[in-house]
Amino acid sequence: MKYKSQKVARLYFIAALVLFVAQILFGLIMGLQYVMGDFLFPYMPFNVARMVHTNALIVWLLMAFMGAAYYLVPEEAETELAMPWLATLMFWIFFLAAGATVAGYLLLSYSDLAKLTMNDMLPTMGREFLEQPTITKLGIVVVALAFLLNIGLTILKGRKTVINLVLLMGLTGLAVFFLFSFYNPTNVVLDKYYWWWVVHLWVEGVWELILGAILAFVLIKTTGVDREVIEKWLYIIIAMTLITGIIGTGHHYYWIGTPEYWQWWGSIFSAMEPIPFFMMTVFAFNMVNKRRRNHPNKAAMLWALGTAVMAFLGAGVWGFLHTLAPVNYYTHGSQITAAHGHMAFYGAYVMISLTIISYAMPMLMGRTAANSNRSQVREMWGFWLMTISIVFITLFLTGAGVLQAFLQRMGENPTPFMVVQDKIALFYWLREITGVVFLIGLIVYLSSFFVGRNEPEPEVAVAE
Amino acid sequence: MAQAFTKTMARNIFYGGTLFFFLLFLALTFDSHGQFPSRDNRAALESPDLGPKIALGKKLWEENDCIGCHTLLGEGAYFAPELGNVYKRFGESKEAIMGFIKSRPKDGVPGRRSMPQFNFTDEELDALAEFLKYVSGINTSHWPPNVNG
Amino acid sequence: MAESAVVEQNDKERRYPPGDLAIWIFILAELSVFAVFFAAYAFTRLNHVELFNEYQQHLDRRSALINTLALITSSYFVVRAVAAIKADNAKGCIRWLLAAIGMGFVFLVVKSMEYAHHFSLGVNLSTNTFYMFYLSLTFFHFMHVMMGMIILAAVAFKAKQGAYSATEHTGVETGASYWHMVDLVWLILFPLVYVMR
Amino acid sequence: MEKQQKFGLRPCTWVYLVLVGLTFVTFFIGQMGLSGLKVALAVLFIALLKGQLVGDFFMGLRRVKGLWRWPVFIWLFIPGTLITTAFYLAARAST
Repeated sequence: MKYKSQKVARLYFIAALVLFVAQILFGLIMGLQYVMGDFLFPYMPFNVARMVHTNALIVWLLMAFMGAAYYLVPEEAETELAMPWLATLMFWIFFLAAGATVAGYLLLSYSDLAKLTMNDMLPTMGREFLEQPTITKLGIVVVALAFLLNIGLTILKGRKTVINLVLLMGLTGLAVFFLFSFYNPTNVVLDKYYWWWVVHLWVEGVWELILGAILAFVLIKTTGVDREVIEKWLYIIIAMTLITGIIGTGHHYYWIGTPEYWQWWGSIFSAMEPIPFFMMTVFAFNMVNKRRRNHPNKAAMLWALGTAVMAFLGAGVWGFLHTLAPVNYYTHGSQITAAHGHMAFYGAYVMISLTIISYAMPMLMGRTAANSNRSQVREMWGFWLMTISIVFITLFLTGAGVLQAFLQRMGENPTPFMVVQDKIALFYWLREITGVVFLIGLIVYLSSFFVGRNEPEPEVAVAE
Repeated sequence: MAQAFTKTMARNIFYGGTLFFFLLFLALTFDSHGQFPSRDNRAALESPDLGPKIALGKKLWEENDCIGCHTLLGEGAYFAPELGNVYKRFGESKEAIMGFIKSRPKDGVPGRRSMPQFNFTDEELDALAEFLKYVSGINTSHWPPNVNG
Repeated sequence: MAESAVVEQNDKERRYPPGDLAIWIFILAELSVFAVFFAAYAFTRLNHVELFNEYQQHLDRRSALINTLALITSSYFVVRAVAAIKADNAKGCIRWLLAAIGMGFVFLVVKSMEYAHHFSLGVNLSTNTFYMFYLSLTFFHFMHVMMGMIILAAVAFKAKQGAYSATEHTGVETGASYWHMVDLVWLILFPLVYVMR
Repeated sequence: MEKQQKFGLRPCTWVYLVLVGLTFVTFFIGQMGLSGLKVALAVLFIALLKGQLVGDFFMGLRRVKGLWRWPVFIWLFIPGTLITTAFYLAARAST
């Protein structure tokens, strides 16, 4: 860590991990409700658990992105953060607002929360992933603006690197497209059309710029490969991402009242969406093979490579599985979607967050470059437990989804939804058990922060 | 491939390509807006009689987070049945929908998934059913494949 | 000429195609999209042969001919522009590039007239499957023509500033490669959509 | 520069003239209202040939050695095969 103000990232990372735990706990509750329908009913209906599960994920990823930005922007720009105090202030505002929102979800009925927060004045609640009260959404906008101002000024006064520019573009895009969450017409088709401008253009658009920038930063630091090489790869990868991903939005416009040509446009372009992910995998392994030094933080390297592989599997392969319109006709809104969602979010965004946390945390905790060997080994156990769990969760949900599509949507005598759910309960049980293993992995991962704190950093042979 | 490709060119392709495809996306969006009136069941929305009811129905739909369990046109949670076509599944009967929502037991069904009791007034029930009826009138290119959603 | 000797040596044994390799990655991506679109056209036609054959007759083949000639000619001009800069003739290079852009304008004007005709009849993407493909393919290509013209204009502008010479002309080749790709796509698109039945 | 000029014309000029000629052939086939599988495939073949000429002479791929010699050929070959298949199936279905 070269600049004092980078330290503010630590707050963001810790909060992110706290929310990560919350996300997983509520995920387990939901998983249990899938097989024991009355679990916690009526105190915590499924939709409440789901809101906490998904919103905690979104907020903790945003926290991690912000933390990543606060960490890497000063280092890249070679200057202190413009306004460290603003970063701290915004953290507390964001964290308390997120906490208050979750408390609102848990303590009040959703309709009472809507009344309390005066949803009538500007109704934006009750849409998937955008369940936050309008006032929370406004808060997110304020936090995002203050954050962009802070980061933007830092970049302006310092060295302008490609990584910083791409990161800034990604974060700006994130803020801009979030504004579509305030557009909520009664017309369901229009509502859904622009809802995707938030959701798709986030996760298959601007977030990938953030992902690319963070990955490039960690690879430069850990492999010592020439910045010039990494930066041009970064450009070409994000170029392919947006070239395929923007029109790729069309794969959400098959069955929601939008014109039918989207079936063609969406299928063709989203079929290309795995390409940038594949390039990212090739890129990451290439850079690691060409490394000019052996960084002592092996765990961070593992996370970085893991991101490249799992993002390709989750977003690329599992996305492609059901992206073509004729396939999607049978899989749309089934457990296949859930399978893809889980592996894509974990593989791309959770893992990149954990990559930067793994890379930066040792320095933020006052070490030179890496945690002790013991801590790193523990962390890698966490990596494997969580990653293998998510692979199996995905496989079980895919199994459930294939059966669901087959029983409920194909054949001569299609079966009603709830009957099908009973028939595929076995897969849900397996998923829930794997979810417990994931939680164990998470605990192991978190415990790595507390072991071997006083032990020395591993020594590395210097590569030529 | 050391100097086979340059950073400047990669950058130009990023900016140019992004702009190009975003403009194309806007063009297709513009065309979609031209097509929406013939597909999005606008007649119901614009009817002075039904329009306000549907608006109220959508508000209730949102303020009770129905999307947190159900899908609507395939989007939402996968815990409970698709509702975009529930009007058709329930025999094109608003009364059946209203009756179902109204009759949910307060404490759920032991061991099974169940929908909460929301204590809607008759007016609200009617609005919700009208909203679901409106959604079933959207042209979704024959999705879902059958009435089971 | 000493320079031409260098050029020839470069030309004989190349591992990479002319221009910056990044543009070739882009070209490959674009070509894949068009390839899938073409195949989709052909296989969709399989189920609607009569519809496709009928509406194909509503297209203006004469305009398409003019446009094909315009693009081929334009592509040829670009080849000459590259040859000119390799001979260190920047002025000639600029003239050929401007001529190529001019042919691009011809394409845009003729194609716009075709579109105006279709739109005046109320044809749009949702009219039927044939028009969906016709408009999607040609409009997507149309945008590529515009993009290519912007690239060529940028190259001409840089050439005017004296950025290119017999030894350093990757930029010209890069723009040229992109423009040939636009031509190449049209060469398949024209017979497929306008003629084959 | 271009050494092997024939009749005072550069190779690229010859290619250009051939392309123009083939374009007119395609156009007249269309004007004559010819249809059927054989005609369609002939038209397609002409188009693929033109594409290969553009790739080789205009894009300059004929001078490239190795992997990058082939992208345009492959690009023409795969959709060409698919289009042929689709038109063949369409023709067979209609008889």
